[in-house]
Amino acid sequence: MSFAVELIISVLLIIGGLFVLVGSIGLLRLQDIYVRLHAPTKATTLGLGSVLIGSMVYMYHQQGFLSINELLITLFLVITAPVTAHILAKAAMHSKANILERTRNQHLVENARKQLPPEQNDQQGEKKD
Amino acid sequence: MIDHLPILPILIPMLGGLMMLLPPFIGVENYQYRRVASILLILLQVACSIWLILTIIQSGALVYAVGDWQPPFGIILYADQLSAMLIALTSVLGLGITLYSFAGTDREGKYFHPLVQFQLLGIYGAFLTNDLFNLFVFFEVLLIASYTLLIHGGGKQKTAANVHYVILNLIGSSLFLIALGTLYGTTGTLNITDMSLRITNLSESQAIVAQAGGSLLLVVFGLKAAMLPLHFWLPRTYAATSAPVAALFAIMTKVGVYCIFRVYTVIFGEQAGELANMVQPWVWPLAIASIVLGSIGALASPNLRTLAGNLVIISVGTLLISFALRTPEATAAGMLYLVHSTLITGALFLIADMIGQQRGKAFDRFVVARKIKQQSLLGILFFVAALTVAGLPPFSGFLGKLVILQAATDSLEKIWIWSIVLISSLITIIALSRAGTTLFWRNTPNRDTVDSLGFSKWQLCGAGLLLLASPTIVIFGASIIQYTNEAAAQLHNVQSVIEIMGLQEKTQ
Amino acid sequence: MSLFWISAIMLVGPILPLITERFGRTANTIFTMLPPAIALAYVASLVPTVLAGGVVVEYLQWLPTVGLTLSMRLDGLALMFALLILGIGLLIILYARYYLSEKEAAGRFFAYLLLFMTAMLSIVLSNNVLQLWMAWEVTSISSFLLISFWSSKSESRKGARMALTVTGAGGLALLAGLLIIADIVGSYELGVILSSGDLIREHALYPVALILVLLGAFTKSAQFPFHFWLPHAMAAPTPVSAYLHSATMVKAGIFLLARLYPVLAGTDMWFLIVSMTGLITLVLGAYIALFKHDLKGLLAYSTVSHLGLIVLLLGMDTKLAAVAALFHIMNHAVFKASLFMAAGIIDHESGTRDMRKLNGLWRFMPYTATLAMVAAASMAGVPLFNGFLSKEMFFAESLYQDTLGFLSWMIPVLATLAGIFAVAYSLRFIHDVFFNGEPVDLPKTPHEPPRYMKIPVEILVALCLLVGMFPTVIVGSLLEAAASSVLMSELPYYSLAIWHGFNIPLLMSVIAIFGGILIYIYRGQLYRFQAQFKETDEKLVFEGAMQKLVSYATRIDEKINNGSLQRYVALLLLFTIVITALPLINLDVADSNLPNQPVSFVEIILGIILCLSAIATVIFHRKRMVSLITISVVGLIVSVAFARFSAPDLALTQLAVEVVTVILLMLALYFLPQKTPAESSPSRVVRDVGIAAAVGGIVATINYAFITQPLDSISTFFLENSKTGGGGTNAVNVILVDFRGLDTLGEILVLGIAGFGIFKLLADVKLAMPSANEKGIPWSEDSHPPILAMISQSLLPLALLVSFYIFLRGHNMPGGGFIAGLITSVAVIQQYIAHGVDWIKPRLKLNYQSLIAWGVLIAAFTGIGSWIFDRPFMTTWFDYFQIPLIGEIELASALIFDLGVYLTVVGATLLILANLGKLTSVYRPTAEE
Amino acid sequence: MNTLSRVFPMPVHSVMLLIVWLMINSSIGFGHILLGAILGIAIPLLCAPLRVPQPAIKKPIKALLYILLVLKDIVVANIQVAFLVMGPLRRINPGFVAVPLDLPDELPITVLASTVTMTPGTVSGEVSKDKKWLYVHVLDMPENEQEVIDLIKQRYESRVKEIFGC
Amino acid sequence: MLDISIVIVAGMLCIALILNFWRLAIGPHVVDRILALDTMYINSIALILLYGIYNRTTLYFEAALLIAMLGFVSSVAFGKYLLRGDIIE
Amino acid sequence: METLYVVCVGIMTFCGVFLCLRGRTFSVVVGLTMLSYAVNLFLFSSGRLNLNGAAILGMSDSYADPLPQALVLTAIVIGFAMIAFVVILSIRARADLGNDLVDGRDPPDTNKLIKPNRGKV
Ligand code: NA
Ligand code: NA
Repeated sequence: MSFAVELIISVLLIIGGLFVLVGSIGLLRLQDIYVRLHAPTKATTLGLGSVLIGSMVYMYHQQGFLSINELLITLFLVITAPVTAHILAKAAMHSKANILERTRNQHLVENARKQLPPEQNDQQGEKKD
Repeated sequence: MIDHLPILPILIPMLGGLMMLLPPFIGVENYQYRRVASILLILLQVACSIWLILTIIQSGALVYAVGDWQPPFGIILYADQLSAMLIALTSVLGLGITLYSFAGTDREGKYFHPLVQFQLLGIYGAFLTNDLFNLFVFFEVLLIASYTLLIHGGGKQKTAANVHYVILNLIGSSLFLIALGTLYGTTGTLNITDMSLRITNLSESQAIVAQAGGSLLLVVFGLKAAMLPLHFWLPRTYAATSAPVAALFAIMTKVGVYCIFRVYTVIFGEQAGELANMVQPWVWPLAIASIVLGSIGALASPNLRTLAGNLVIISVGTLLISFALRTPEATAAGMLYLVHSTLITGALFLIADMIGQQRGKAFDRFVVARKIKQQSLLGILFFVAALTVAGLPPFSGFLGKLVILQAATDSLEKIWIWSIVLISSLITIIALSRAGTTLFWRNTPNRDTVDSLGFSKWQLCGAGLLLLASPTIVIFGASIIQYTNEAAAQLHNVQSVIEIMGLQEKTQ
Repeated sequence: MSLFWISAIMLVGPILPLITERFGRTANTIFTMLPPAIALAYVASLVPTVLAGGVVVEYLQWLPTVGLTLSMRLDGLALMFALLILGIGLLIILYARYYLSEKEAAGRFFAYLLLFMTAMLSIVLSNNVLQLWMAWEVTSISSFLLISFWSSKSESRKGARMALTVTGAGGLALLAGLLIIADIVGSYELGVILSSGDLIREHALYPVALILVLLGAFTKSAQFPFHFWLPHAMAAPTPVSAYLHSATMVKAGIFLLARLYPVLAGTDMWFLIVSMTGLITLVLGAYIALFKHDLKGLLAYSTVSHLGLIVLLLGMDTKLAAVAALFHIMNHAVFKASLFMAAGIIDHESGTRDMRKLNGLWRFMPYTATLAMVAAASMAGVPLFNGFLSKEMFFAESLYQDTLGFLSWMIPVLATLAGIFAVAYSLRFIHDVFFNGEPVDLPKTPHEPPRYMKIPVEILVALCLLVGMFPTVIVGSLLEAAASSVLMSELPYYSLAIWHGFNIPLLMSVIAIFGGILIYIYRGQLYRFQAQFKETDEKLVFEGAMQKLVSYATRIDEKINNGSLQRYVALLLLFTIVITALPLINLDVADSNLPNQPVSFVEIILGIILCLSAIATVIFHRKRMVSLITISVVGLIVSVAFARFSAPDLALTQLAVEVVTVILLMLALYFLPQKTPAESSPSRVVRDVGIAAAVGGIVATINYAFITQPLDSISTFFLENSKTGGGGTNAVNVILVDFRGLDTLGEILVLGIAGFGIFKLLADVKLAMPSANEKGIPWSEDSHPPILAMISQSLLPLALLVSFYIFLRGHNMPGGGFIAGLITSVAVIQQYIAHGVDWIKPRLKLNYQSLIAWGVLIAAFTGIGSWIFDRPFMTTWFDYFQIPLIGEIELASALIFDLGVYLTVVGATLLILANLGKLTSVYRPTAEE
Repeated sequence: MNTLSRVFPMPVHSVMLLIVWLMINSSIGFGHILLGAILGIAIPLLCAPLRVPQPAIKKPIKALLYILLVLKDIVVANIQVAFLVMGPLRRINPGFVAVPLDLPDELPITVLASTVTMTPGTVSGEVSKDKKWLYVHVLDMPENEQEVIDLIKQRYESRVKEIFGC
Repeated sequence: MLDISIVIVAGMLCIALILNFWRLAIGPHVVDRILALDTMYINSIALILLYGIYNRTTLYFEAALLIAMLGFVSSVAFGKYLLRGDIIE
Repeated sequence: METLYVVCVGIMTFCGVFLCLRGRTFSVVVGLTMLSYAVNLFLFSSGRLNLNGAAILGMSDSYADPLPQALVLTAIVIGFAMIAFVVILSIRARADLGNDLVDGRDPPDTNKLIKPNRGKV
């Protein structure tokens, strides 16, 4: 295996590892559930993506053909990750999870919970247009 | 042409049970089809088991290598006289309860007949297999079927009892797997016969580990057998479930007892070196304790079904005594007793149901209640069953108890066994006479028996069939005793099994 | 004809009255009498043989291996008893025909009576002790039926139960005793046993055997302290009492003593126990009889007393005493039967048995009174009646006793005392009933009974007189034959003459008669004296004892069987700990030869997380949702571990199963409380931690003990034959579908049955559905978020494709039918989650039940297919084919088997999950069959 | 046409499945193409009853470009988020916004919501019942929240609209 | 070099897993825990892939694929439970 | 490695057993699940631990023992069936008996100070 290939793979893997780690750090550090939702769903997709590409490159080099199984995993993740986040955000809003105090437009949560448009039940809310 | 006889007891109920889940057998309206099918199936099983017995008597124990993989590698079915006898016993019991269920039990919920078939399958499999893990699988088959049958008909008592039964047995299954892992991890085989060879070659420390594994198996089998202190599930379970199911369960404890006999005779038997007869010191006191506690439970029973359940515990204790003696003679005695006690306790559960359904709300509880409608016929049935269970002549119970008493050889054994067996007999007599006089003779003054239904002819058929076993055993006692003697000798002759399976040279 | 015919005829006997009941009472009676009559005739035909000293012995093979060779023996003793049983039995039947009212079920009564008679006859004719014991127990059982004949009466039931319990207990002791004797001798045959007297008496177990046998005999014969059951057996119809307490039931014990006399008697122990028991019973019974106001009560205690007399005689150390005993057996049977019948007539005709009411009946029934007087005189031992003869012999023998050493004088004194009482109560029986003023409040106006009812009494009374006057002529030879079979040696000289001159026995008789008259005259004082003692009702005492026994049992049972699963589980585990820890104590864990494999930080960290999440599951177990999340972590890491340890198939399976399980648990959580209240006491927690730690420790120890040792296992065979024999490179899969296919077949069957079982469980379940979560927030109204529905829908084809892929490669690479099935199921479940049952149900027309059935059937039929090729069940087939354009492909029967697995898994998983989901929908399962 | 749509209820899916089949088998042998084709036909047929009809992709090229755009945004924004997460937390100013939607069907809305979630810094939390509003949580909200709304509407929603031709 | 970087990345992943577990343990909200679990699924996929590279085998791809698929289903089920209580209705 | 493995098995067994001893059906079910995980690991290890030796012929030099793997697979499936049954049974018990106590009634050691919440949620 040439140094270059090894380097590419190593860099990809380390980038992936870093993003995964950052996502997890975020998960632990960030202060409320909504904010925390951002960390893993984003950082992990890129992190895992890098690892997957690294793996693909490696397997290509090993076996001589492009093993695209990794793409399938990516496909799954890309399709599913947003839904997971969406459902979890819904769940957090539904169960009235604590919101960081300085979060703006907190009143929207109540409307969102009830799946109502923002203007209903909401006189003092800012206009969006 | 290969003789596929040994696998038939497994395949017939399996295929039959499955087919009953498909058209044209499914659907509320097609219950008659299911009944015809199940009666044919069960008769086929009875015929098959008799054929099996005859074949084995003629040409010795049968070995069937499933998948054509020879021992010790593949799963081996091993049908000797003991297995064949137990299969025949189970199928006769199955016939009795199937007939009985036609009175209406089979229509109280879904899947009754298929589940009975699966239950029978699991039991047959446990009797046939010579592979420890396969035994686990068949245990699970019979367990899941029993869990399901237990709740047949629904009701609070059944649910409550089932919770206990299922959870205890799930823990038991976990222990079974731990035991299997331990035994495979030390001996490197699963075939029971092969294991008996390998267990002698273990290093000292591995032998200790294998002993721990073997001890765990005793917990597992003891739980199935309702050996003290693992018997708690039994009285409540048997009392709660519908009569044919309880009657069918009469064989379930015997599966545990059978496994104790098989495993601790073949794997940890005489020839096992340091591990020879390792559980015997445990079984002795536990067997006696089972009888004592069963007797106390029998006296304390508030209803006939609980009483019958406690009688099952006594019978298990008695069987374990026959195991603890560790002689072929004692094993033979145990086998005879096993056949008798299974059929009769089964019959007793059915009779309890028949009595109960004519006593209104009191059912089979020992309280003053309205007069039983068909007093004389039920009275005769109960009377015969009670005499048999109590071990009084001229019925089979007497014979069963007698052979156990005779199996004790040294005087210490005699003192223990005789006193414990005879005192438990006395307590059984006391409990059953109290039960009988209350159930049949203590009636409320008003004699309205209008709304209580008479039993159906199916019920009479089922209970009668099982009860008939008692005089049959007495009349054909000589040949049955000869058979059990041969079966016991065959069980204890581990060397011959090793030869039949051709295992000796492979390991040496 | 053979003796077995007697048994055969008598065994058929009980059926006859049941059949002939409909033909009227008389026909019924005649048919009932038929079997005993035939038997009697046959026995009578053998009388000459036996009297000539012959012993008729016959054999029939039955269960030789357990010592049950059926064997009959007719010797003098047996003959005497057989004649009594059959003769008196016939009279009783005739008597009962008139005694029973028209309403009563005479057929049943006669059936019981014949059953009893058969059993009794079998006892005396047995030549095998086991056979004897069987018959012995049948007498207990049939007497239970007879005593409880009037079952609606509480005293009948209690009396019957008491008799059964006492005699049943004795019977069991007897069995043990007989087994010991048979063990000593090495045979169950009476002939052998009777000739081994010395062997038995010298054996170390002789005392045990003796005591056990005596327990049997004494309980049956109502000897002190077991005498209490007999008076309460009087609740039976009088014919029963007349039969059971004169000639049969109670005499069975006596018969046994006589039968085993040659082998058991002759030791000090025998004489001491038997004679003392007899003496006490004799005096006590006679004394109590004095105070009974009930006619049958008086007779009952008199019976107890006379039985004591016979036992005492058998316990005396002289041969003459034994002869006297046999003679008294006959005499007592005759006069007591007639007295009971007379009492029955009185009861029948006047409606009461209370002697305080019965007075002056002479006026109403002089004939019956005459008969009764004769019998009573016999009972009192008045000369010229048969009772006198044997009592005289008894008095004579009592003088020659030295068993009690310097206290031996007590025996004749007490014997005379008992004789005094006997005269007194006999006198009372006559005077208080037939004279003594006018009757008081009788329910009926008494009159003479029907003609034929008196015949049996007449016959017996005539016998009393005849034997009393011409003893030698009537019974001489019979007694001689009986005595010689009991003594089994030269008979002593004795004379059955009425007059032996003036001697001490005669003096004792005279004292007895006059003393008795005096006591009867001054009975008032005696009653007053006795009245200071509280009379105890043995029935109440016995029932009380039984109640106490039951309540003790109930208390113990409730304490042990307290219905707490927690306790049962704890006991199960404690037992496990004890039984496995003990062998492990000897284990030297340090003794391991496999080097530890290197461990990297990844594994350590995963291990820590695994353990922490397991512990977290415990800590959070009361927050159920959280514990589900933590156990998911456990499942995840376990599957990663499987991957790490070279088990990709397991990793896949574990993952899929874990997710399905968690979904299932979540479904369940909806219907269960979402939190567990804290309710375990600290001590309970400590206990449970202890148990759990012990189990965990043992499991870990065992695991370590073998995991560090080399293993020589059978699995090299699987690796070697996986490709060549099973046609697949994935050895695990080949084991599943080929080497151990039967396991897999069983496994999918379990899964299928579980599906059906769950379907049953869910039928008609009635559950409260929470409308809000545990914090009280109502559920979201968005039941099916559209975004989720969209994504799930697009995932389904992909998931199916993956599952097909996994299925197909299973034989050679990780995968297989099971995992594929789970993936398919999960994908379908995802659709259920996203769209709901109401939406899916009309669209997805899969019958999960059939799917399971077909799945297992396919797997099973794949196995059966090998029969065509004459191979055992489940022998697999595979081959490689070159197909143009495609190349080499492999076809294997295992793939069809795996298809069965796949279908079953899909069917079962969906049956379970979808039906659980359906609970809240209109498609909820119903209980209909 | 009718027959064709009955055999190929989801032609795009069919092709996709074939490709994926070849991908996971890492082979383009004839056998696999044949099998893949069969699966490509069979699986959509099996799934057809469980499908909610949705507007088809009208402009596949635009869709491809859209994917690339989103991928680029993911990479860029991921780095931004990473810095935000690792830096002092005081700098994060979260907030909610309600984005008005002009998309009629569920599939486009799903695509948009997913894009919003995939691109770092925003998570779509809820869609109002009338499908007119998308509630979004923003990790670091600019002073003027309209910027976020505009970004979502112009950068993504308009493109999604185009792709689905609505 | 590759082996070293694999070790480094494995270390990162392990730290990430510990952090996830920490969040899972402290909560405070159930959604936090679900999110942590979901992240652990993703991290495990990375770990398994890394293991595959390390051992030069493709045997574990399916495991990774399955985690991706099943992790999604279980997270969604958890979320649905919080929303509706009844996950299949 | 072996020590670590064994410790994990032991701790999981401990946790599973402890939960099985609780008084509520749900805890018991979770305990049984945990116990079955532990047992599966235990049974698996009876073929010893083997790194990088998946029993796929031609993929490695030394193969892990495939037999315990097959056994564990069977055990997992059976365990799943059983757990599923007991889960549904606990639902049935709640419906029939009105509570989720394994004993069907209050355990004797119930701390009465803390009122069990047994109303409909
Ligand atoms: Na009077
Ligand atoms: Na639902």
